[in-house]
Amino acid sequence: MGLNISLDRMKYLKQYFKDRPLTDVELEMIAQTWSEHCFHNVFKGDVLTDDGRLIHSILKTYIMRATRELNKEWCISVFEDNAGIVDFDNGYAIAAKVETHNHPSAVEPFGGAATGVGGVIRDILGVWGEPVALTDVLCFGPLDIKYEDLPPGVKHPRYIYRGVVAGIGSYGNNMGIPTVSGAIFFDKGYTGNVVVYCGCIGILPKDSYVRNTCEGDFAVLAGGRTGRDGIHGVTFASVELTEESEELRSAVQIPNPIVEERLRRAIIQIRDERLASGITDLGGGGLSCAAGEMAYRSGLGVDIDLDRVLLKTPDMAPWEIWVSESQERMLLSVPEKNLMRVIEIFNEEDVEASVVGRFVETGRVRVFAKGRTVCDLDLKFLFNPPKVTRKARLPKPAHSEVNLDEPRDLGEELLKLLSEPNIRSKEDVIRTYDHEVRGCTVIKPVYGDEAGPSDAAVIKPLKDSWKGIAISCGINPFYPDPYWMVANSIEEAVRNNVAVGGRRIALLDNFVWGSPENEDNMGMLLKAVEACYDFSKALDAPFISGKDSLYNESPLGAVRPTLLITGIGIISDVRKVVTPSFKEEDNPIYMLGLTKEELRGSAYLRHKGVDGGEVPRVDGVISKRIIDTLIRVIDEQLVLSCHDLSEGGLGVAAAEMVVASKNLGAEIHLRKVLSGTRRSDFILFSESASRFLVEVDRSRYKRFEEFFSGLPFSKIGRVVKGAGLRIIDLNSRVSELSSREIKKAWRGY
Amino acid sequence: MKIRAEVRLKPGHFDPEGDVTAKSLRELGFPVDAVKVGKVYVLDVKVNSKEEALRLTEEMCRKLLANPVKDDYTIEVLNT
Amino acid sequence: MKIRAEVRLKPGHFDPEGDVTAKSLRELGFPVDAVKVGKVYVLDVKVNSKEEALRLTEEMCRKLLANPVKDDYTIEVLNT
Amino acid sequence: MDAGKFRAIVLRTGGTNCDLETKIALEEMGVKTEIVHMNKIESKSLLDYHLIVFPGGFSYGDYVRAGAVWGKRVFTRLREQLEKFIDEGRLMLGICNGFQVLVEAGVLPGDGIGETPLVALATNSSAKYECRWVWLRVENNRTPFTLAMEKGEVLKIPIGHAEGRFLTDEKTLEKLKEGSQIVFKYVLPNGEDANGLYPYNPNGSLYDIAGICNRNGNIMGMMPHPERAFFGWQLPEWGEAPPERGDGRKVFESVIEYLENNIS
Ligand SMILES: Nc1ncnc2c1ncn2[C@@H]1O[C@H](COP(=O)(O)OP(=O)(O)O)[C@@H](O)[C@H]1O
Ligand SMILES: [Mg+2]
Repeated sequence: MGLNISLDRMKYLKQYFKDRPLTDVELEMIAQTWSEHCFHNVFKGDVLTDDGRLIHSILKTYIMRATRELNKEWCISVFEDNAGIVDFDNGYAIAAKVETHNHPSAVEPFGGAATGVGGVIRDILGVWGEPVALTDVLCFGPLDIKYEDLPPGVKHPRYIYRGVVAGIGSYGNNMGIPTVSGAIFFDKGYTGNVVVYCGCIGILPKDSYVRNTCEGDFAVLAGGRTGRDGIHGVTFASVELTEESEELRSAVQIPNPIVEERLRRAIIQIRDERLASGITDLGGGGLSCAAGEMAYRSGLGVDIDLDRVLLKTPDMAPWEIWVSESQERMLLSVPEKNLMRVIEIFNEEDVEASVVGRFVETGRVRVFAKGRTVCDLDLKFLFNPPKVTRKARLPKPAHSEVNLDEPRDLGEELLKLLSEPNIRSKEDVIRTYDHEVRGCTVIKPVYGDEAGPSDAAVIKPLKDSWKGIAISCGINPFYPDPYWMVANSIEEAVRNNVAVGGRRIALLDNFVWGSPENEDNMGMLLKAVEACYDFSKALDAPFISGKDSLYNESPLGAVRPTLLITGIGIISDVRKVVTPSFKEEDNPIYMLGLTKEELRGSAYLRHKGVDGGEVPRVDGVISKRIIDTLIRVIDEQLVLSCHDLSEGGLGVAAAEMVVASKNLGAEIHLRKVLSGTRRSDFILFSESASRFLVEVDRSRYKRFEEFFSGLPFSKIGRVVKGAGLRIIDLNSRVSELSSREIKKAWRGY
Repeated sequence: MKIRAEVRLKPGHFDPEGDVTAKSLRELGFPVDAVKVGKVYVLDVKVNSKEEALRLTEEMCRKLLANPVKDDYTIEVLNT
Repeated sequence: MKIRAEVRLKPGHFDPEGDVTAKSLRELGFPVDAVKVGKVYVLDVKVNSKEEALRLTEEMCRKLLANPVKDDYTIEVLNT
Repeated sequence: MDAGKFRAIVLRTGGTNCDLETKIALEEMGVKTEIVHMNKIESKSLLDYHLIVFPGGFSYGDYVRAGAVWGKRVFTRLREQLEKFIDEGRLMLGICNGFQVLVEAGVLPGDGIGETPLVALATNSSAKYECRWVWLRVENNRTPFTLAMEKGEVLKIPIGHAEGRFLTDEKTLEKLKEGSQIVFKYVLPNGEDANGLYPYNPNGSLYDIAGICNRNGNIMGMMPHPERAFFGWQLPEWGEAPPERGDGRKVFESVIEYLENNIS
């Protein structure tokens, strides 16, 4: 197993250490710290484009710049710590983080996914947050792929799917943190590279966010013991998965959620008693990264004695202890006067903890084992590796016509789409996750008795406040244009959030990409981050945290480039949330936004096996105005139900609202839809952005229309008695679908 | 044909379930040092030859019942 | 002393996990009729006599490892 | 009406995770409530409390069998106090994992602390964790936990468990019926028997049993989570505004009513 340090950097190391040899511990530490996973070389390095531009750090130039320019006073900590932190209410703040755990899940689906959840929970604990909700977004290969079509070393998607879903559920359920939001996709582009996103949202009193490690503070390592499991996880994260990956046994991490459950209790207690001066999780790179980072960001140095680390197996080499990625561990810095009480709290919760070192003024990281110094490195040197320059070839937009006959029966087409794996209800998975534990879930991931779709989950995290947190996501991996794919994903995350009444939305970006050594991948990545900047600005929604996972390659090639946008919004009063079920007969149904002939990559064309046309584009100005106005009419309580339009367009959105409703349905006139296309099927299935379906109180529709004057909107139908969906197409042909049929297609029962 | 497949964590992997079980047994007063927990599957395989049954079960273990990265498995025929 | 205790559902009891496993195996094309799932505990019991070890393990099964409403168990000594 | 004189203890151990919302429900009713870890139990006298709650969660990771480890440990360690507590007719409530604990400890449905369990809460017939709202019919409204309900009333309360399939032998089932020990049954939304129909009977429980009590009625265990259906806004859907309260609240209201009538 290699260290995965590039040749250039090896040369640099040789030069730097020409006077003495590097120890194995030092070399390992350098490899960990400089790994893509820990250091984000690509996002922090230089990019040279084929049109001659040199960009210093795409992270700073695009993602962080948007946040800086938006300059929101409610952003408390962004891009710095383990999680992003924004203001909430009553002196409390929200912490949010999303991670990927793709490689481990490909090798050991259950353990990989479970430890993904465990890891992101520790990121929240690592900013003193009490975890209150989890999210998961998963992308698999098609479940019906043939065994014979899989190259050696690639596990069947069905096996991965079963394991990943069970792993996610197991960890969250065991920890008693509700899993409230997520998505599942199936596509050939994920057969060799499963994608597992795990997110966690936490709550903390603002004044308990302490990051003040001082000279003389003790380094306390707590939680699970350190073992051989998970050695080289981070360097492993940036190698291509091949048949040999099976041999990378030591990278397998075994989840132990009850240890983390106890750890959480202890840490929240230590937080509430204000006993520690700093905290961080042990994730990639294990103790080496955690201790180094903590010292470096405090402007200090650290001395660590490996003999004091509690081990699972006694015969570990110093370098193994130093970089082990055993799960369920946290590192705290504790002032001497509080040490006894901290240890006592750990004891009370049955958590093992030991003092492994001390923070010192040296600016160096020194590691001792069996009385010998095994590592002595300058932290400035360690955290400033030579920059990496990547080349990017920008994608050329391809144009082609859509070649597809208009179908005879729109209703039949809609039913087919509703039962498509990417669109149909994920209820069978969602219900294996406890989404009610903690008793604070207001909008659940399945809505109401009919298990309809929810646009976003809403939780009420504080006992004494009616304020809620709306958690949404946006992800459109199927639009074959990285810029517009990202634009749509950002807008979708915002749309979903606003649809339930969310506002003041903060975003998290999580990239899953193929190798950055491939210039086309880099070109696509560049377009993607450009869109991040443009639409974060346009929609007034800053990024607060994120992560990139590059090098997702397998014998089947690169992963489908995928960006997950998570939206964290605020609900002013959870009793006023908006839901997707129709409320009363004869209320008008409005569509907000314009419907264009934008079907490239749409669920409809993919289902038909057709590629062509235009991908949906987002007009940031119109989008922002529609969204702002929608929030105002929600606050005026003019909106009785609302659903955002995304995959499958108007047809699927309307059908989903019918699913959510009990004895009500809808009548929709395609003629009344504001659109630039003359085909009924295109109107019904276009995936143009910035659109919502809204049911409005019929006695107050005039007021609603006043709000939207000057913006694209139209009354396209009404709520009807009796469950079902009636679509009247451009030629006045009527398609009638009963609610039974729709539910059967979408839910499967 | 009844086949018995037993799947257990490979040596060297830490077994949280075994750990909890051992601790509980000790607390109940039993002199137990360590416990490893595994799963047994008794499979009714519809083939006629023992060899074929073993071969198939081996494949089932590799593909579904065990993860070769972390699990060992043993297979035996129970009767004919 | 290493003892192996196997805990399995009593005959005639519905085994949801076994059913799901059987179904998955059939989906993968294996000719499997029925599957029963159980747990194995490999216990390191700190006593010197085989008889004592068996007696204690029996008691562990009765007190913790099995629920007599639904579980049967078998015990064997693995080595000395 | 001063519930403040009543005291409840919510026990927890590693892996317990519904203690806080249970405490919030009890405190909302005015009961003085403490959450106490097993590691600190020795500093408390259980006889200082009117109600012990074993809350939901995954005690000890649900390893071996859900509730088995904690059940054995707690009733071995605190046997004397707990026996006294039960004999005095004080109240003990097990919710979800807490129900599993009481069953595995042999406390339910027996008359004391049994050697071996008489019932089991086995793996759900779907073989999966199930998180969903179910409808319960009140079969016995004379227990301290159901006083404030009507017999035959239907409550809507969520479940969240992987091991909740109630199992027992014929004889024990007959005894449970005779002794009116079946407190809640899973039913259809209209209150008719579920007869095992999924998902109304979400786990395949024998005789649709969702909750039982001991002969004396002072100990009850139930798989559904009343504390998650306590406030109206916790319900899965509502019209324009959430109702004041959820059906789960009635369990806690009953406890208060009982204590008020029986404790001076
Ligand atoms: N691609 C990215 N986009 C936005 N923020 C990022 C990205 N990569 C890293 N960050 C920010 O940098 C911070 C530190 O990242 P990282 O070192 O990966 O944290 P950790 O190791 O705790 O997961 C994170 O909180 C995150 O906000
Ligand atoms: Mg971290």
